[in-house]
Amino acid sequence: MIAVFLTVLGRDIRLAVRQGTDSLMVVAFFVVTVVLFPFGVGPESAVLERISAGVLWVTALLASMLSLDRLFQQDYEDGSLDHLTRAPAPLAGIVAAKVAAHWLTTALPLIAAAPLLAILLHMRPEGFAVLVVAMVLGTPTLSLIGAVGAALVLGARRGGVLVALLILPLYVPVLIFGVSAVDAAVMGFAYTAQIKILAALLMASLVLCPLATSLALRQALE
Amino acid sequence: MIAVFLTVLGRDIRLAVRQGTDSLMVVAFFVVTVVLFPFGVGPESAVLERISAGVLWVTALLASMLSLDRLFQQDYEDGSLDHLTRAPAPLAGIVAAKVAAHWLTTALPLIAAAPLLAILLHMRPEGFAVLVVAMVLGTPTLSLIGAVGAALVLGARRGGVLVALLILPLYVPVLIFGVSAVDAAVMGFAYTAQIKILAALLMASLVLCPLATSLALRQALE
Amino acid sequence: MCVRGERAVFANLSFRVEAGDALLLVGPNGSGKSSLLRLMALLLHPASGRLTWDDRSVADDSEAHAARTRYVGHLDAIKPVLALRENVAFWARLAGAGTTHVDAALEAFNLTRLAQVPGRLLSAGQKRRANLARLVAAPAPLWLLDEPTTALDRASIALLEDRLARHRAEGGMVVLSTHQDIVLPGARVLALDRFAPGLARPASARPLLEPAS
Amino acid sequence: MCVRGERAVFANLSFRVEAGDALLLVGPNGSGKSSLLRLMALLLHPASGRLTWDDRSVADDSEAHAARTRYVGHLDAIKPVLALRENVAFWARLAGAGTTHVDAALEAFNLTRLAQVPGRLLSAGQKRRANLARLVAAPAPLWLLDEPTTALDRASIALLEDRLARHRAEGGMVVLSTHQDIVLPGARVLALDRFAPGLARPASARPLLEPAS
Amino acid sequence: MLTFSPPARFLAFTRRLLPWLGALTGLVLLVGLVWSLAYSPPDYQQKDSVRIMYVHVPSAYLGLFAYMVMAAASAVALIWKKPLADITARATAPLGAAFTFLCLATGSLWGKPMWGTWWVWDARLTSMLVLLFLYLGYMALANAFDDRTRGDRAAAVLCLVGVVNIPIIKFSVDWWNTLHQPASVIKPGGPAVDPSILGPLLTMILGFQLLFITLVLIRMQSGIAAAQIRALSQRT
Ligand code: HEM
Ligand SMILES: Nc1ncnc2c1ncn2[C@@H]1O[C@H](COP(=O)(O)OP(=O)(O)OP(=O)(O)O)[C@@H](O)[C@H]1O
Ligand SMILES: Nc1ncnc2c1ncn2[C@@H]1O[C@H](COP(=O)(O)OP(=O)(O)OP(=O)(O)O)[C@@H](O)[C@H]1O
Ligand SMILES: [Mg+2]
Ligand SMILES: [Mg+2]
Repeated sequence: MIAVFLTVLGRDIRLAVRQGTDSLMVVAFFVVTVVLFPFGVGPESAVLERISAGVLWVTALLASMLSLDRLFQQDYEDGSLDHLTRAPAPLAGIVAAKVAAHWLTTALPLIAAAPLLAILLHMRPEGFAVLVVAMVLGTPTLSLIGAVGAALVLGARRGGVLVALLILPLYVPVLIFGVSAVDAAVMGFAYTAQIKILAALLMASLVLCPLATSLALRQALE
Repeated sequence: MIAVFLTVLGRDIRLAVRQGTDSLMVVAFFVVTVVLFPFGVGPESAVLERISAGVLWVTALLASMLSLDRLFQQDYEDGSLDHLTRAPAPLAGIVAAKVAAHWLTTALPLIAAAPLLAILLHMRPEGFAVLVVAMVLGTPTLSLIGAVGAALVLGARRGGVLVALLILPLYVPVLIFGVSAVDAAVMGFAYTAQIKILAALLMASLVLCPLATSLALRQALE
Repeated sequence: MCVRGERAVFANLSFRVEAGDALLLVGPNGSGKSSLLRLMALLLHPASGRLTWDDRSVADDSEAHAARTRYVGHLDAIKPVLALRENVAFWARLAGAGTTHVDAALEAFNLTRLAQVPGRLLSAGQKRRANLARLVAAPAPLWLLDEPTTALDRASIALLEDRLARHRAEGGMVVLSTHQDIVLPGARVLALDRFAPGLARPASARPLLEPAS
Repeated sequence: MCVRGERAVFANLSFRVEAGDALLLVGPNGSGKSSLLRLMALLLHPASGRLTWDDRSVADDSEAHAARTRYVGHLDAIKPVLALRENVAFWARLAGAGTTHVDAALEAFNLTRLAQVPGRLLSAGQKRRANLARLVAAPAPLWLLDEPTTALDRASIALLEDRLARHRAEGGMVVLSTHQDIVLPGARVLALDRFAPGLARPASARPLLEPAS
Repeated sequence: MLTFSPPARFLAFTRRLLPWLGALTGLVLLVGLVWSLAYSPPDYQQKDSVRIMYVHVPSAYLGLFAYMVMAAASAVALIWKKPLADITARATAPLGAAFTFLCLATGSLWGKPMWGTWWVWDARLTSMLVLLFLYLGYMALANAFDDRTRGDRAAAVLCLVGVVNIPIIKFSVDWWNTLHQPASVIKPGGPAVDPSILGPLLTMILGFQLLFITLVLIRMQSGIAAAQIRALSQRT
């Protein structure tokens, strides 16, 4: 079980690193989209500061969703998924390994880029640390929920947009508490409650999502 | 030439209608993403009003980009593109027909949904008409530019997110003038200059983009 | 009975495979060869009827069944950015067999020379051989092979036939579908088109398996 | 000379095809059969050398050349949501031939019964026949066929051979690549592996075309 | 056989030129640095932070210049299909991106003491940021294909599309910024150019220009070598 987990984790990280530009690209999407907002709402720093946490989180949501949309796609198309589901280990463990590899190679760089973008959006420096902590707790939840969606739409013709629909509403709790933690920190209020809720959401999805995902994957192969 | 244009246009519209959910999906992505913003920036109507035009345009940009990313993908994968490039008519015309079909089936519903979302974001009613006009002029430009990107990434390893990095920076002018037309209308200023510029951008891309796209498509088949 | 896309593909089918046996699935396109193999690999579930192994239903312990069968489908599951050996080694490790047999497996399908070549540079036949090498790299008693000779040239088909014979001599079982000719001494033939559910006479009234001609 | 992916595939190749001729391209995987056909269809551009038609370079008027050639590649270009007849009719209209020959084309490849079936329910062989039906639905003098017999059963191959003979009798030309056997009376054979650029002796010194054995 | 045979003369020429060019670059940069850091006067208002300008302005200029070189090379590559042009374009892109990034970074560092913030959405700054994205898009696309020539050509088309768009983006960003004139932002009014500043500045620009040429030539040499290795390794 552990061995299978590590085997799949290692292989997926290796694939991501060899394919090279993938994780960079997700960061690039994140950065470019965030930068679009000043063009949209104008350059006034007061407005930008007010919406900075919201824009960062919404964009992180979109970036996570877009990069997840192909989490199982390649394995499905090249037949690897047939064999992954037939490994002598629970499929949920294999799913967890794939999600972990994906998070390490895409969400982690994204979190590293977040403070820089926060500067561009004139967020007050008090928010930076909490932003990073909230993202470290929130993005794995996004990845886990996204994996369910990615598995559900396997084989669907218009994968990308469909996934968006299925999973964006599920992202809302993460969004709300992620933003409110940062806002509280910026305004000097307590933010531990929000952080705890983010941690609880993570725990819950860690238990439920891999199971739901493995169910969806088996259906996709029928 | 006209006959070929109409043949391709008819076929692509028929494909979109038969595949059914596609255009609904783009609208749904648009709606869901816009609705995320009140969760992200908080429910205060003053803030939402201030950023409404920007959010609507940025989201329209993303929706356009996401749905375009597969404009040529299916035809490329199933071999149709080989035959489309060999039709006895300029490839640029065929590209124009495909873009037109895509715009009719995705951007048009999106424009119809925009005023509704503007209400959700507390935009002042003075902006609605200009928003629709600006979108009618701006979204075809987005589709045309996006088609170039979609053609460029054919066969690339990470289509989805890559196309974003390529074309989002090129979308900036449409975004700026689209937003500023709406803002001007809301504030009671003249907005004809912006509308004229949007029209000029559309003309320019109508001439250049199909050519660039057909160049990129021929390269993709080599 | 097997239902795909709301349409019954075959029904009233019943057979058993003993140690050392080979079963050849034939029939025109769409008769359900691939479906039957995926059923046996537990990638599909029968609409009715059941699969047993040593008289116990395999659905009860699907992990154990997965461990004792190897499935080779139409798709080769070769990652373009991994070297050929890395590809085979990953599948061997995942099947719990470790990497001890990997080099022997590459040797068996004449792939040693290509071990370090990344998957994307392999031709269709080379990929197929890498897929088949998994059979040797992670041994299992029952092989389920769906048109394994696709894209293989004559020499490679001979290597495969050789492996099949050796596997059966060691008590292994093979179920194999094909449109092409393949040498499988003593294999029984199952013509799936006889079990299409639209047929007037119940298909089970006919002889089920016949010796290969 | 033809260069693919920074690598020369064949060079020093020269041949001509007359009305009524058939040219059979053979050679192992990767020898450049598909590349040559795509070159002739103007989907690829030669790194050096040129293609002529009636002594005029085809690159000068690529639209006219596209109109007088039909290309059948590995991919069938069948849309899953369109009925088989809609698929064929679209390609016929696009080629400028209208839809007058469509029904005859379906008949020719025994597809009339499937005319209203959507593409996604077709088997591989049926899709391939629909792809071939374009040849009849939109007539053109030169047919470029890349392994047209893939996925076809014997009866369908016979239908294709029949069509090929009729096309040549009417003065049409055929260039065809294959790994399988196909009956093409009087066809000349071009073995592409002889023109791989690595060869020591200049390939053009050898006999270029030889009658089919 | 080699499908890529670079003009032998080009290789021989650069091989002879490079040591001299490298030495000259080092010399000019050294003079420029010493002059600008030690001998040019500090600004009466900005103190020593004005010295950032001697890196900031040359890198801004080269960030723009490199895109023009890349675009010219892309046009040549598309029209005349010269492999050397593809190699030039690929060699230029990371350098242009690096100079653009350097301009942004130094400007940002300068902005903190001058404007009290790392970043403002000023028109010139913003269009420089978009230029950086265009570079990144170019590089991502060029490397997104298994087949290298395919990446070359797709990137060349993108680069030319970008050339058409850069003036439009620049113009629209100017418009955007003047429309929403922000109150809090101090415009980067250029200090009156005094000869004591102009001298070291021009020297540094020349030094950066030479550095750019040297680096492009080095990168082209290694690009040619890589193409030859690929051609050899695929012969088997
Ligand atoms: C991230 C921030 C900044 C960026 C992206 C930036 C960008 C640029 C660019 C692109 C140029 C070149 C213009 C040309 O060659 O046509 C330039 C020149 C210049 N910048 Fe900046 N800049 C930034 C911050 C600053 C700051 C903080 C100052 C100082 C107050 C400054 C002062 C100058 C001066 C004096 C010049 C040269 C004179 C001129 O052309 O006006 N810049 N900058
Ligand atoms: N994923 C699927 N969904 C719905 N129907 C399917 C699916 N896959 C196959 N079918 C249908 O099931 C039937 C049996 O298909 P199967 O692939 O098992 O046939 P086969 O004997 O393997 O044919 P071939 O010789 O082409 O490999 C066919 O009619 C096919 O159209
Ligand atoms: N798109 C491509 N990019 C780069 N190289 C390619 C591409 N397509 C084919 N090649 C290479 O060109 C060579 C010739 O390929 P081609 O497909 O023409 O061979 P073929 O004779 O048709 O082989 P097969 O019998 O497998 O169909 C092969 O070495 C192949 O690897
Ligand atoms: Mg099958
Ligand atoms: Mg071929």
